Amino acid sequence: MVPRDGGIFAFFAFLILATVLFWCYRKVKAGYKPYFRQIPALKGLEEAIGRAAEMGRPVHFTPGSDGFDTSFAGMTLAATICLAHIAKLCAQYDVRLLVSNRRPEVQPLTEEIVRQAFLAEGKIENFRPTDIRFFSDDQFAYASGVVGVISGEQTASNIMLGGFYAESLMFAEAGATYGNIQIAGTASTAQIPFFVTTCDYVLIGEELFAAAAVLSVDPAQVSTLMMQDIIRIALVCLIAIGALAATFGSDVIRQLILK
Amino acid sequence: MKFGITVAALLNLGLWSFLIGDNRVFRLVQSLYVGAAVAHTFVLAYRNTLIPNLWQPFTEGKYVLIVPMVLGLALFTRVTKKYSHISKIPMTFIVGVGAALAIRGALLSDLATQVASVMVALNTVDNIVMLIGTLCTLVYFTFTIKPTPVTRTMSYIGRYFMMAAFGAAFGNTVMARMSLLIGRLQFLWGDWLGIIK
Amino acid sequence: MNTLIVIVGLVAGVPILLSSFAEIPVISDLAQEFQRWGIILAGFSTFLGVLNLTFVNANALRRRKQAGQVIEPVVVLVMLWGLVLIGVFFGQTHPAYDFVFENVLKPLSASGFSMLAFFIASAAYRAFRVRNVDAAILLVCGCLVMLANIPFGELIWSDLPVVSDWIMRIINGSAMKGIVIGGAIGAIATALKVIVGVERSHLRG
Amino acid sequence: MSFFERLQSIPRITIYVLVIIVLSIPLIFPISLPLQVAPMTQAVYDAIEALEPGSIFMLSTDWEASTEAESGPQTEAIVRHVLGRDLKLIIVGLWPQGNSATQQIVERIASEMGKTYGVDWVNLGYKPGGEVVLASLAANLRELYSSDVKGTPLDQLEICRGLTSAKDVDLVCSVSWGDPGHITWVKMVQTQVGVPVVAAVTAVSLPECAPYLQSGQLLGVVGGLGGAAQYEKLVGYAGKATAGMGAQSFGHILVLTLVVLGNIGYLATRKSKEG
Repeated sequence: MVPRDGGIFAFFAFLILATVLFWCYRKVKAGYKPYFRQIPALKGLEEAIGRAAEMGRPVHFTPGSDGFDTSFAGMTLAATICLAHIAKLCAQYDVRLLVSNRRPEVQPLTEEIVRQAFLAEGKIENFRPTDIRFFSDDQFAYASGVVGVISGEQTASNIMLGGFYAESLMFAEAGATYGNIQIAGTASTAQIPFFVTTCDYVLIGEELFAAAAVLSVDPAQVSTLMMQDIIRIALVCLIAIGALAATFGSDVIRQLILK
Repeated sequence: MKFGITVAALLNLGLWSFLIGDNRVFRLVQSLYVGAAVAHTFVLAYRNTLIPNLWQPFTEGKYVLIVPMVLGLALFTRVTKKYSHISKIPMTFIVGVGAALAIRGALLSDLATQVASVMVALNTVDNIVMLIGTLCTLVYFTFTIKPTPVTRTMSYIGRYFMMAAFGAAFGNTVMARMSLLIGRLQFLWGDWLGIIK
Repeated sequence: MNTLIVIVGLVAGVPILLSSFAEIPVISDLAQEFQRWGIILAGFSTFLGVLNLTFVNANALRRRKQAGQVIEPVVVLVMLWGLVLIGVFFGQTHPAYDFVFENVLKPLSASGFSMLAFFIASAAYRAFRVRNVDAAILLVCGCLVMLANIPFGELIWSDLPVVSDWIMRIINGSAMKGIVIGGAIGAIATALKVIVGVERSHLRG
Repeated sequence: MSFFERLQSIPRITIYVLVIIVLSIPLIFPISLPLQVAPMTQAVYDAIEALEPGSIFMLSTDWEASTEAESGPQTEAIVRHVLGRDLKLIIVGLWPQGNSATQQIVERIASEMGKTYGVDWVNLGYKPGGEVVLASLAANLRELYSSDVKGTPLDQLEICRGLTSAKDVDLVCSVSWGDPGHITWVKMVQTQVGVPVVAAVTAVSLPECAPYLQSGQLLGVVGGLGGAAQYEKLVGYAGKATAGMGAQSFGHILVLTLVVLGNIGYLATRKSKEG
């Protein structure tokens, strides 16, 4: 058994992360309710769907370009969790919810989530499977499909959560043109600028995951958030100490991390 | 003027007709594209992966490959209503492999190397700003820890660093998109019409 | 079924995870084999794309209300299966395949994306406003970078490339570092939950 | 409608037409502009220059034809440099269309430069799976790639004789438009087996490269069409990228003008509303 380069640090870092995660999970399972920072975009969801109800127009939602097989799977997951909440609100307000998918494997999942939400609210008769659409695996065909929905169905609100690529600009522009309230959330750093400049509310990067955790009230999600915060603050301290040590000529901490 | 180039140019213009509004020509051209793109991805995967990495070694006696073959075929149950639950097994396999690799990449590259690379001697303005920016951005993304005056200030600074970064990203994206259109105009004016040499 | 799924997830993930830390005789070989299976399954899933597109368009044909709605699904299906069959039996070098790749797929792919130049120009005009401090910082940095990347920028202010380079390297670099490091923690947590089977919403539906 | 309100309501189509006109003028009537080579572009050139003739250079085609305008000229400039230096060019790919397009580009350059397929360059083809492909490549390259894109077994190709594992690769260049792409190479190959990686990315992906450039995980980056033009200058020819630089400048000025116009209108109407 030969450790790889960097394998020793990786192993201990992994152990620490896993232990903290397990500890947080146990704590949340036992009923611990952590403090949650306010996320304005979540309030925005209610506003967006409420306005659609007033106007009697549909809400559009898309879980982005990613599926569950890429490194961005987490975004899709968060998007589907938020979708459950959005679908619930839509069912309550009697708003038609249009969902556009790019990934064939996400399509049945979104359909099931919306169906469950409408069922739980006793509004299953308002659920139309044809409103949950799959356009194409192809980026541009998907993009123009979404633009078509926003323009053709005269949506009142446009909600875009998940992993996005170049198509983000087209969606946001279409939504803006037709006067939609727009809410977006993604950790695709290249696309955040467009959302910041065109949307009413934006979940920047990990705010998307945080929103999902808040909405799901699922111990697995909440404990992940707690664990991340603990590790993050620990890293901030570690980096600060490491940098101070480097300033005074000691490279020990750096070397340890690269072991 | 080659026939193929004219076809390509006309299809290009057909797609751009979307700029005026969604229309029949656009949808037709787009249908061509969608069919071709999905087919091309599969053909390459078939010729470069399924044949050399699955079929050839299998026929040469590596019978353990029957497992991914069955898993792969099970993936197709997804398009049926009745048996789609079977596809959960290969899906779990794909996601499991991907998750393990994600941990590997995150630990060694993004955690170890990136963290170590910020631990620089604070003897230049660049290094100090770099450290402040990284730490404040990290603090911005804490959600379950009650803010203190220090973390609140850091969080604000972090947000401004990010907005500057997003500004840079916007500028770069404008550049990139202009380049893509320049490429098409070079094709239309040059390769097709011969106006530019 | 549920137990089976947990087992499959563990079996797929754990060897690869362990072999990330060290070369362990049997486990590392197993990890390599599983990675190759992963690629094979990715290959199969490209055919899932073909199947999905086929079903979607076949359904569109079945549900059509007017005769005019026939054309697009038929075009998709003919293109899709024509290219698949030629590609599978004759390969990419077949003249028909080559023609489609060179004169249909490649130019359309490029043309589609090039439309973003139009959209970005119009979005820059319509949406890029100094609404608040965030947007102001975004605007100033964006414009500086754009200006610095053309020779005219230097004529306006000779230090512009230096400033832009500093924004890209230091300001953007440090914010990106924070995002990358934070993202790594999240990615590990999520992936870990996937492997042990706590996180399974992706298997719904 | 006041002047400022009108300033805020230029129709969409007018902007589109403006874009075409403004970009076309410098293409049809070329202007020559001074070009400065950025340090990160120079770093890619230097990394290739530092390789001994006969070294193995792996080019990964991690783009789709969508970004051909950027990735194509980048590929061409780098391939000209690599083949000119008598390096062994091995092509792999994480995206399908980029791989087929690269095949055509290299075929053209190779026949111009008198280079032979199978001796001077080879295409091992696209494989689906992104990071799984690269993890597998890092672990056991020969098991992953048993034949080239034409189906010829690697053992029969002269160029592949010195290539037994990922460690034999002297430099990787990922011509990338996103993910999976250059960052995947860093995470799955550079960090794992220590093969140096450079990248040629679309301008969109450039900001994400900064942390990896700072940490040395990416040795250098050719960014966008501008980077391609700089690389053309380094290699010593003026190709499509150089020809596009005038239009690029005009395009930026147009967008900047639009931003300024829109904002003047916005600020003026906001002030009058507040007043």
